[in-house]
Amino acid sequence: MELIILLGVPLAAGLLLALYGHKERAAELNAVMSFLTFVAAAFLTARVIRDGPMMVWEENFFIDSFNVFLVALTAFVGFTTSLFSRPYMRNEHHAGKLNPARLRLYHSMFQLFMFTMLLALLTNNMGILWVAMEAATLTTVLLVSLYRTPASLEAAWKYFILCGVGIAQALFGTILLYFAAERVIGGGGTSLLWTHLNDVKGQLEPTVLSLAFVFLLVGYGTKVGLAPLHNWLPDAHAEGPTPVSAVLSGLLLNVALYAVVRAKVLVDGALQTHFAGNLMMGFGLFSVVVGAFFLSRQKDVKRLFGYSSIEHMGIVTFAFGMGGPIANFAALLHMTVHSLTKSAIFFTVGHAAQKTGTQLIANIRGLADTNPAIGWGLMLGSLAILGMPPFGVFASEFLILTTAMHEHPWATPFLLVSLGVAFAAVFSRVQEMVFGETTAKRLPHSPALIPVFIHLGLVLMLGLYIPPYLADWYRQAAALIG
Amino acid sequence: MDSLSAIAANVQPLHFVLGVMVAWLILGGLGLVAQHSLDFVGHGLFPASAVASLVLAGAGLAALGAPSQAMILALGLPDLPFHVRLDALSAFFLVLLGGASAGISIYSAGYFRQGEGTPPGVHCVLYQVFLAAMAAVIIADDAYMFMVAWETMALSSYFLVTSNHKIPAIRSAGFLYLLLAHIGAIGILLCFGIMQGGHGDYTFATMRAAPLTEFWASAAFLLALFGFGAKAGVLPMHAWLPEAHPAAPTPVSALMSGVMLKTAIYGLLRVTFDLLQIQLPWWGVLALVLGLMTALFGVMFAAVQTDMKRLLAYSSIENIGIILAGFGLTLIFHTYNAGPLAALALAATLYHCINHAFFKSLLFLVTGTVLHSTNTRSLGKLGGLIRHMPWVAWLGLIGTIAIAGLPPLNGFVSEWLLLQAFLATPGLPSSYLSMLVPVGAAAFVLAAALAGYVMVKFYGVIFLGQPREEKLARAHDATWLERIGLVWLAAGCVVLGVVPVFVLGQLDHVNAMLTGHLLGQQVGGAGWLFVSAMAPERASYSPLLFLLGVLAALGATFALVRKLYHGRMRRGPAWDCGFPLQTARMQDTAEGFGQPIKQIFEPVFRIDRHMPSPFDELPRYEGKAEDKLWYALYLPVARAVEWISASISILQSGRIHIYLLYSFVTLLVLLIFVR
Amino acid sequence: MTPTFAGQLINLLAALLLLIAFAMLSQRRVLSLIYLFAWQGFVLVLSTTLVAYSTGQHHLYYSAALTLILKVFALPWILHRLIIRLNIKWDVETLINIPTTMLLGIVLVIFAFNLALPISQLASTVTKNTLGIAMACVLLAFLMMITRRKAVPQVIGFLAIENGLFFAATSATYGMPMVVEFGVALDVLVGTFIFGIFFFQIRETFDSLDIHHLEKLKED
Amino acid sequence: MIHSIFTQLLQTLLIVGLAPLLVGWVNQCRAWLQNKSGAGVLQPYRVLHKLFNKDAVLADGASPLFRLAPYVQFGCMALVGTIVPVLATDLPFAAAADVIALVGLFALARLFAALAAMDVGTAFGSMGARREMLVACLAEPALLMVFFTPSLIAQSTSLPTIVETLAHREFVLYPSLAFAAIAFYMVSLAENARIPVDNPTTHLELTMIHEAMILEYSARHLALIEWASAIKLMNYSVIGISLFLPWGIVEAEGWLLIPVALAALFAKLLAGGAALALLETLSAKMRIFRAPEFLGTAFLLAVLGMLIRLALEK
Repeated sequence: MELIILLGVPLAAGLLLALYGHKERAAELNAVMSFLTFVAAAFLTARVIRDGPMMVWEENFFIDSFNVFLVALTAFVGFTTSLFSRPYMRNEHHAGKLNPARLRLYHSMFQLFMFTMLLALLTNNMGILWVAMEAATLTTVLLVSLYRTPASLEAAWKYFILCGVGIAQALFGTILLYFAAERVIGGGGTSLLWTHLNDVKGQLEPTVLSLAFVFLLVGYGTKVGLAPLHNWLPDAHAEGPTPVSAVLSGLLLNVALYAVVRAKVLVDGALQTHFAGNLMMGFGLFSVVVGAFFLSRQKDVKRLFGYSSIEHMGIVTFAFGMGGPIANFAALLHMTVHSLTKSAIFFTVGHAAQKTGTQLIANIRGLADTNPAIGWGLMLGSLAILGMPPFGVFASEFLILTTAMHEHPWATPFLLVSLGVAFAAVFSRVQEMVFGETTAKRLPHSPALIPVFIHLGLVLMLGLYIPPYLADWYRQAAALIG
Repeated sequence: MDSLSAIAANVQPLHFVLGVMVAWLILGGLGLVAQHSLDFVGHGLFPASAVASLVLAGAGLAALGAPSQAMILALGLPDLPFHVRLDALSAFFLVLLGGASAGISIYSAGYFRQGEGTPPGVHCVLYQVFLAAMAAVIIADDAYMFMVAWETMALSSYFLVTSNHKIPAIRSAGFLYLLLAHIGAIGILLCFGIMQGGHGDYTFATMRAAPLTEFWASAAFLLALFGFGAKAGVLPMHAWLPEAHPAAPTPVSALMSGVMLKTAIYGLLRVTFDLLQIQLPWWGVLALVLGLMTALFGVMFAAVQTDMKRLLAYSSIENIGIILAGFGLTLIFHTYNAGPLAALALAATLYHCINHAFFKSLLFLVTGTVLHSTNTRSLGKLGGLIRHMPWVAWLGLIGTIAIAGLPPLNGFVSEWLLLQAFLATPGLPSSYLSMLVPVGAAAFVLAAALAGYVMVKFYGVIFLGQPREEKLARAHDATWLERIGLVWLAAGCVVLGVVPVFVLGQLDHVNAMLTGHLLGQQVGGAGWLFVSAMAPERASYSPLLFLLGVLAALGATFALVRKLYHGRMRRGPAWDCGFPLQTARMQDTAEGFGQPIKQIFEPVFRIDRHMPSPFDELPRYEGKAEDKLWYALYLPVARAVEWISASISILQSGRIHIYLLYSFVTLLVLLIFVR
Repeated sequence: MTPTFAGQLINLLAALLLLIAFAMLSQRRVLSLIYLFAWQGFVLVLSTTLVAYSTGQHHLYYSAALTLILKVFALPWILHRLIIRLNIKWDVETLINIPTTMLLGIVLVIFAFNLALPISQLASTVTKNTLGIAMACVLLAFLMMITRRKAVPQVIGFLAIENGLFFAATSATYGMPMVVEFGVALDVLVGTFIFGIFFFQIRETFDSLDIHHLEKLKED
Repeated sequence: MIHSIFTQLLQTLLIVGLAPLLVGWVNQCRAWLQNKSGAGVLQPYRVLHKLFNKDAVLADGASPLFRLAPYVQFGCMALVGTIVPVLATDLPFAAAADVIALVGLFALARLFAALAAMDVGTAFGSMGARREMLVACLAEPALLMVFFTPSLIAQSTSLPTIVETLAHREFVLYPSLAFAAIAFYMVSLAENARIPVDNPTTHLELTMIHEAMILEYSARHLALIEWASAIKLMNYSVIGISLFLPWGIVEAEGWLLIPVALAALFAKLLAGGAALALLETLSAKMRIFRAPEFLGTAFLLAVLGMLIRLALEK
C-alpha cells in the first residue's frame, strides 16, 4: 500500500506538473507531493522495522533494511530540497534566468527524478534497476541543462554521453549476470530478481560474475563519480540549478553506489574471494586522493563541493570495499550523513550565490555579517563535511579510519594526506567566504533555511547519539552486505 | 578549597566533575540567550563559571587520593557510549584546569568589552564550551569521546581566536591553527586505530589489554607524539602557536597557553604510560631531544620578539619543550627500570605543567590589561607603566620571577627537580645515555638562563623606564574583577613555590599510577620544610626558609641602615652621567634587547637585514628574524601540494574524447586484470 | 558438437554484424553512417527472429518487432531528419586516421574473443560463440565514440553500443525478461529524443555540432 | 647544635664583614703590581661609611622597585654567605639551598639589579642591564656545569656533602676537577664584573657593564650595592675554595679546629686575591662581543670536565 503511494505520487506529480508546472502554486504543489512521498516512505520504513524484509507484487519489489533506509533518506532529502527550491527557483525566475516553460520542465523532471530514484531502490530486478538508473540519467540531464547557457549545455552533454556510455556497460554487466543466472535458475523473468540470485549466489559461475562485476562497477561507478570516471560530476554540479546539485550529490550518487553494493554481494557470494572488495578499495582510495587534490584548485564554490562529493563517495566505496560489520556500518552511516550535510551545504551555497550574484569564491565574502543564517549554515556545514566532531561525518570517518588503520594500514597514509589537503583546501575558502567584509545584496524572496538547520541538526545528533532502531537498522544492513 | 574537597570526598568526585561540565554548558546557553547584555554576561555568568572552576579543582583534589571511578553516559555511538573515568592522572589535570581557569574566568568577567569582535554572549558560550571540552578530554575513557572532545576543544578555541575576524591576519592565523590541529587529530585517531582491538571496541580498557608488537607500539607512539605535539606546539609543528596566541582575545590566549597545551601533555602521558603496554628507551631519547630543541628554539625566538603576546607565545613553546624533555627523561628512566628516578622526573614534569599553567596565564592576563589601557601590543610603544598601573606591575613581577625560574617561586621548584633528575642519569646502564643526557642538562640550563634574559626584557620594557608614548600617561590600572583574577594566579605561583612538599605529596598519586613508584620519603625525607631529591643529604631545598631568609636579611639591612644612619632622601632629575638632553627614545628598545641574541645565535634565525645606505634621507636599519622551519618545511609542503594538484588537473582536460578514453582504458585494464 | 543450421546462420549474421561495425568505424560520411546503423539494426532483427524461431522463445518475437520499429525505422528516420533539418553536409572527421583506428579495432576484436572464450565454453545455447562478437561490437562502437569529433557520430556510436548489447542479450541469453526489454527500449527512445533536442540547442548556441566547442569546463 | 649555630653565625658575619676587606686587598695588590702606593686595604670601608652618611638623591622617575633593589641584592648575597661552608660543614641553614639554589639566588639578585637599572629609563642604565643579563645568561649554564662535576663525584648537589666527600674521604686526584676549576675561575671573573669581561674601575660609560647599571644610585643605596658586590666576590671565592681546595674546613663538632679553619681560609683568600689582582694587571678588557666566546670556552671546559668525570673516573 505504502509502496503504491511511494511510487505513484512522484510519478503522478511528475505528469501533473508537466502540465501545470509553470503555475503560481506549482512550487507548493511540488513540496506537498514530496511531503506525501516522504510520509509514505516513513510508513513503509516503520512497517519494515516492525516486521522485517518484505516482498511485494510477485517479488518484483523487495524491501529490506538496506534499501529501506535509503528510501527514507531519499524521500526526506527530496522533500527538504523541494522546500528549499521553492524560494530559490522563484528568485531565479525573478532574476529572469528561467521562463515558465523551463519552470514547468524543472518541476516535472524533479518529481520524475524522485520516481526513478525510488524505483531503482525498491525494485528487486537488476534489469529494472538498470532501467531506472538510465531514466534517472535522462531526467537529470534535462535538469542540468535547464538554464540553456553554453556552460550548462556542455555540462549536460558530457554528463549525458559519459553516463550513457557508463550505464551501457552496466547493462552488459547485467546481461552477463543474467547469463550466469539462467544456467542455474533457468530463463524467464525470475532469474534477474536479486533475491533469487542471492539465494543461489554460491553456484553462479565465478569467471562470468567477475566479468559482470567489472562491467557493473565501471558502469555504475561512472554515476557514483569514482575517479577516473568522475569527469562529468563537477561540471554537472556546477552548472545545474542548485537544488539539482543538492539531489545529485545527496541522492543519485548514493543510489548508484547502492547498485554497486548489491552487485558486490552477489559477486562475493560467487567468488568467495575479496576480489570485488579490493577493486572497490582501489577505486575508493584513488577517488579520495584525486578529489582531495582537485579541491585545492577550485574557484567556483559549487564545483568545490562537487569535488568534495567525489572525495566522500571515495571514502564510502573504500569502506564498503573493506567490508566487515564495522566498515559497512560506517559506510552506511557516512552515506546518510554525507547526503544530509552535502545537500544542506548546497542549500546555503545556492542562496549565497544568489545573494552575491556569482559562484566565484573570490567574490563571495562576509556572509556571516549580512546573513548570519546562511553564513553560519555554510560554516557549520563545511566543518561537518570536513569531519569535525561533534557532527556525524566524524563518527563515520572515525570508524573508517580506525578500521583501516587496523586492517589495511598501507592505505592510511593516503587517507591522512588527502583529508589534510581537503581540509586546507575547503576550509581556507569557506573561512574567507563566511568571514571578512561582505559583498551580499538583498533578495526578493527570503531564503528557506529551515531545511539547512534540520539537516545539520540531524547530522549533529548522529554524531552524538544514534537512536537504537536506526543503529539496529544499520547493523542489519551491514550484516546483509557482509 | 579544603572544605570543598571534604564535601566532594563524601559524594563521588566524578559527579562533581560532570556537574561542573553541565553547569558550564548551561552558562554558555544563558550567554547565548542574553547575547548583548555585557553586564549580565560579565558580572553574572563569568564569575559563576569561575566558581564552577573552583568546584572542579576541589573535585580533582579529592579524586587525587581516591581510587579511580568510571561511568558510562547515554551518548555516543550505539556500540560505544561515552565512557568517562576519573583516575589520579585525570584528577591532577582537572586540578590544573580548575585552578587556572578560575582565575582566568574571574578576570574575563572584567575583561570583555562591548564592540570587540563578536558580542559578549557569543564569547561566553564559546568560552564555556571550550572549558567543558577540555574537561571532557581529561575524563574521557574511550577513543571516540576523547576525539569528539578533542576536536570540539580545537573548534571552540578556533572560533574564539577568530572572534575579531574582520582582520585578515587573524583569519589566516586561525586557519593555520585549525589546520594543524585537525591534521594532528587525524594522527591521534590513527594512533587509536592501531591500539584498538579490531572489533569495534574503542574503550581505553581494551586498549590497555591489547598486546602490541614493538613495531606497532612504536608506530602508535610516534603517531601520538605527532598528533599531541601538533597541539602542544612541539617542533616542528609549532608554527600555529605564535600566530594564534596573539590573535586571540587575551583570556583565551591565557586559557590556550596555560591549559589547552597541557591537555596535549595529558594525552601523551595517557597513551604512553597508561594505554601502551610496552615502552622503548629510544622513545624517551627522541622525546628528550625534541623537547630540548623546542625549548631552545622557543626561548631564542622569544628573545627577539617585539610583540608582547608573541613573546609570551614563544616562551610557551619553550616551556612545552622543557615539559617534553621531562617526559622523555621519565620515559628513559622508566624503560631502564629506574623506578624512583622515573617518579622524580615525572613529578618534575607534572609540576612544571601546573606551574606554567599559573604563571603563563598570569602574564598573559597582565598583557591583556596593558593592551586594554594602551591599545598596543608592540613593546616599542610601551614603557614606564609601573607608575600608572601598580597592581598589574607588581603582580606581573611575581609572574616574571616565577617564569624566569628563580627561587623562591614555583618556576624554580620544577626546574630544580628536573635538574636533579638530569644529574641522576649517569646511573643508567647505557653508557651513551649516561654521557649524553648530562650534556642535555646543559642545554636545558641554557634555555632556563635565556628565559631570565627574555623576562627582564619583557618586564623592563613594558613596566620600567620612561613611557615611550604620550598616551601611556593616561593608562589606567586593572578593574577590581581583573585584579581578583590576577591576585588568584599570583597567589598560586607563590603557594606552589613555597610548599612543594605538599604538592609533591599530591603528585605522588600520579607517580604511583604511571610509574608504579612513590617519591614519598625521597622528597619528604627531611620533614615538611625541606624538599629533597632522592635523599636529604643528596640535595635539599627549602623555599620557605629561603623566602624567610631573604626577607629577614632584607628587613635587617633596612632596619640597620635606618638605625645606624638616616633616611634622608630627595628627588632630582636623572643623572645619566650628566648627559644633557635625554628622551624616552634613548632607552634600550625591545629590538635592542633582541640584537645580541640574534648576533650570538645567528645560525638559528633566518634574518633579512635592511641596511641604510650612506645617502638615505631617513636612514633606518631593520633586521627581521624569521623562522627557518617555515621556509624549510611548511612552504615546501604547500608548494608540493600545489604542484601535485596542478599536475593532477590534467585529468580534467575538458575534452569528452579523453574522458571516454579514461572509461575505455579503465574497462580494458580491469578486463585484463580479471583474466 | 557442431551447431545446428540455425546456429550456423546466426553465427553468419553475427559475423555480418561485426563487419558492419568495422564499416561504421571506417565510414567517413555521416549519412551512410546512419544507413549502416539501420542495416545493423536490421541484421539484429534477423538474428533475433532466427533465435526466436530456432529456440521457440516467443517473447523474442516481440523484442524483434520492437527492434525493427525502433532501430531500423524510428531512430534512423529521426537522425536522418535531424541531418536534413540541421543541413549537415560535412564528412565525419576523426581524431586518429582511419587505418590506425582499424588496427586498434582488430586488436580489440582479438581481445574480446579471448575474453569471451571461457564464457562461451559454459554457454548451453546454440549461439554460444556470438558473445565474443557482441562484446567486440560494443568495444568497436566505444572506440568510434572516442575517435569521432562531431556530435552526431558520437550519438550513433552510442546507439551502436546499444545494438551490441542487444545482440549479446538475444544471442547469448535468448533475451532478457520482457519488462527489461521494454524498459531498455523506452530509455533508448527517450534518449534519442533528448539527443535530438540537444543537437538543436548546441547548434543554436555554438552554430556548429563540433564538439571542440564543448571544452570550456576544465581545470586550469 | 650550639656549635653549628655558632659556626653559622660566625661565618655569616665573617663573610659579610670581611668582604670589603677582600676587595681592598685585591685593589691594594693591583696598586702594588702597578707600582702605585695604593689607598690601603681599608679603603672600601671608608667609602661605604662616606656613602652611608650622604643624603640619597633619587631620580624623578624612579619607582619603589628602584629603592627596593639594593636591599634585595644585599639580602641575597648575605644569604649566600650563610649557605656556603667556609669554616665548618654542619650549617643548619645550608640544607635550605644546594648549589642549584645558590645559582638561583645569584640570578635573583641580578634580576633585581637589571630591572632597577632599567627603571629610571636612561640610555646607559638599560644598556648596562642588557649587557649584564647577556653575560649572565651565558655564564649561568657554565656555572651550573662547573657545579655538576663535583656533584657527580659526591653524588650530591648540597655543598656540605660535597666538601665532606672531597676533603674528608680518602684523597683522590680528580682531573675533571681541574677543568671545572679553570671554568669556574673564568665564570667568576665574568660574574664579578672583573677584567677581562668588565672593568670595575672604568670611567667610559660605553664600555661599562656593571657600573652602567648603578649610575643612578647614590648614598646608602649605592653603598649597599657596592657592599653586595663585594660580598659576591667573597662568596665566589669561598665557593671556589670549598669546591676545589676544601682542605681545612671542619667536618663536625670540633671547637678546636675552628681557628685552624680560619687560618686556612685567610691564607687561601690572600692568595686568591693576589692571583686575581695579578691576572687583572696582566690582561686587558675585551670587547663586549668577545665575552660570549670567553664564556663559551668556560662552558666547554665545564662540560669537558663533566664528560671526563663520566668517562674516565668511573
